[in-house]
Amino acid sequence: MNRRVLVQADAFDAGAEITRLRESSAEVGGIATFLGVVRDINEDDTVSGLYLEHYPGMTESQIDDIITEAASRWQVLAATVIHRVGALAPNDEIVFVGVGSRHRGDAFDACEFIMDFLKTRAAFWKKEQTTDGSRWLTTRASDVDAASRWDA
Amino acid sequence: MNRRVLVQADAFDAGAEITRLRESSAEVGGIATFLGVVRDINEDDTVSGLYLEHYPGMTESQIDDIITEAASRWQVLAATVIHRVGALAPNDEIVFVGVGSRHRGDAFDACEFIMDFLKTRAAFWKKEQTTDGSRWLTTRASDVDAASRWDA
Amino acid sequence: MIRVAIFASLRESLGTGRTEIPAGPGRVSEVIAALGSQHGEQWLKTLSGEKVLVAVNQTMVNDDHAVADGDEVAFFPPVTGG
Amino acid sequence: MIRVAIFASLRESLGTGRTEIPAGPGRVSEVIAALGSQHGEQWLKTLSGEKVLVAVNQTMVNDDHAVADGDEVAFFPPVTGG
Repeated sequence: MNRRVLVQADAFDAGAEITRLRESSAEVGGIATFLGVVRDINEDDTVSGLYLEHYPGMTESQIDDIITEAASRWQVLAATVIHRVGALAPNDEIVFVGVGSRHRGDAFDACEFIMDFLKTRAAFWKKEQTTDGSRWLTTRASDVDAASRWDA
Repeated sequence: MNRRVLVQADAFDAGAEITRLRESSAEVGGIATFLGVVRDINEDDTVSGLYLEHYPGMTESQIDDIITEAASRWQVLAATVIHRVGALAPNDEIVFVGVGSRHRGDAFDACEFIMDFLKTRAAFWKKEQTTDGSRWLTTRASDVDAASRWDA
Repeated sequence: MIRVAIFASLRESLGTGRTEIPAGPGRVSEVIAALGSQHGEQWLKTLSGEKVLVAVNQTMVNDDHAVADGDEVAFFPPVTGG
Repeated sequence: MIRVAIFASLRESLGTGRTEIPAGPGRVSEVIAALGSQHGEQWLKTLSGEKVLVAVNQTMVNDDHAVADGDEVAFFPPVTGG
């Protein structure tokens, strides 16, 4: 399996990542991707910026483990996870997950699984700047629920 | 809702389509996409090419209906479907579906729903050229199953 | 005049994707019968096939659906897109 | 020497993201106690918080996990990535 895990401050190009997934193997029949974008509205406040912190080394190895778990559940030919850290502004891309597989069902499931686990199992912390000041975000119940539905 | 439906012979650029979905609304927090690629192997034969036929007018309006149905089930801010027709070679992209939504769960579900219904409810027909000659493909039971799970 | 469109494997079997018949048949089943009279037994057999799908004016219908002058009737096999 | 890393809201509360303590404490709970002695009551209270997560050498562990000379012990709040 081709895997690519990047935690970086720099912007990235989702289109180039899709091309890379396509070219990873002639067996790839489908690529499912998710791109997360910083929204300017969150829970009724106006978000002016986001700051993301991670645990260098641990975060990357947690993402590796999440990909390994996904590949044990579904047919995964290639998986890419890119997560930005540092200061981000509204409309910046924040996360990209892409999975190439022979079949679309595997690509979709593995991609969504990786996203759900990134939200709840990888060492990232978000601090939001709003018009009311800044605050560290807490884990969302809906994200915990999304991850736990894969437990079955 | 922004919708974009294209049935065309020309290649397309998945990255540019993601950018367009991102820019469709400041509310877009997540974009789920699927890119289908012509594989060179199908059911033990070696595929040398694919020919796709559609029913101009009807196919596009069926895709419109599928998007409308998806948007009635999930929060959809923007949806793009591009499907190629005519002669395609292995590794050519064949279909792109992208959905932008506030939340990732809606984006994933709507994207997968649209793909499943494209496979079973839109007027496209595939003819495969293999080393054994050419043949029109028949609907796959697995595709019918994938679409019917949304009936609940 | 009723316009007739035929797609994919059916088009290849019958050797044409477009034809027309004079107005008259009031239902899809009668359009098939008229095409059989006009083009021969193979058309009747092919278009009556169990898995053949029918659209009138680009909307999927059953064999007993009404057909009127100026309508477009299309015949095609199960779809295989995506 | 035991290296200590502190992240996010905990780092901001305590005013530092990195410190170290002499080898000696044999468990995470004893590392917390030693940090309390070294830096004061606020550290003890903050690092003993119910929702505080702990990793030893970048692997998530419980408070009774063993700690050895040269280990890296990290404290952080629940994660919010993606």
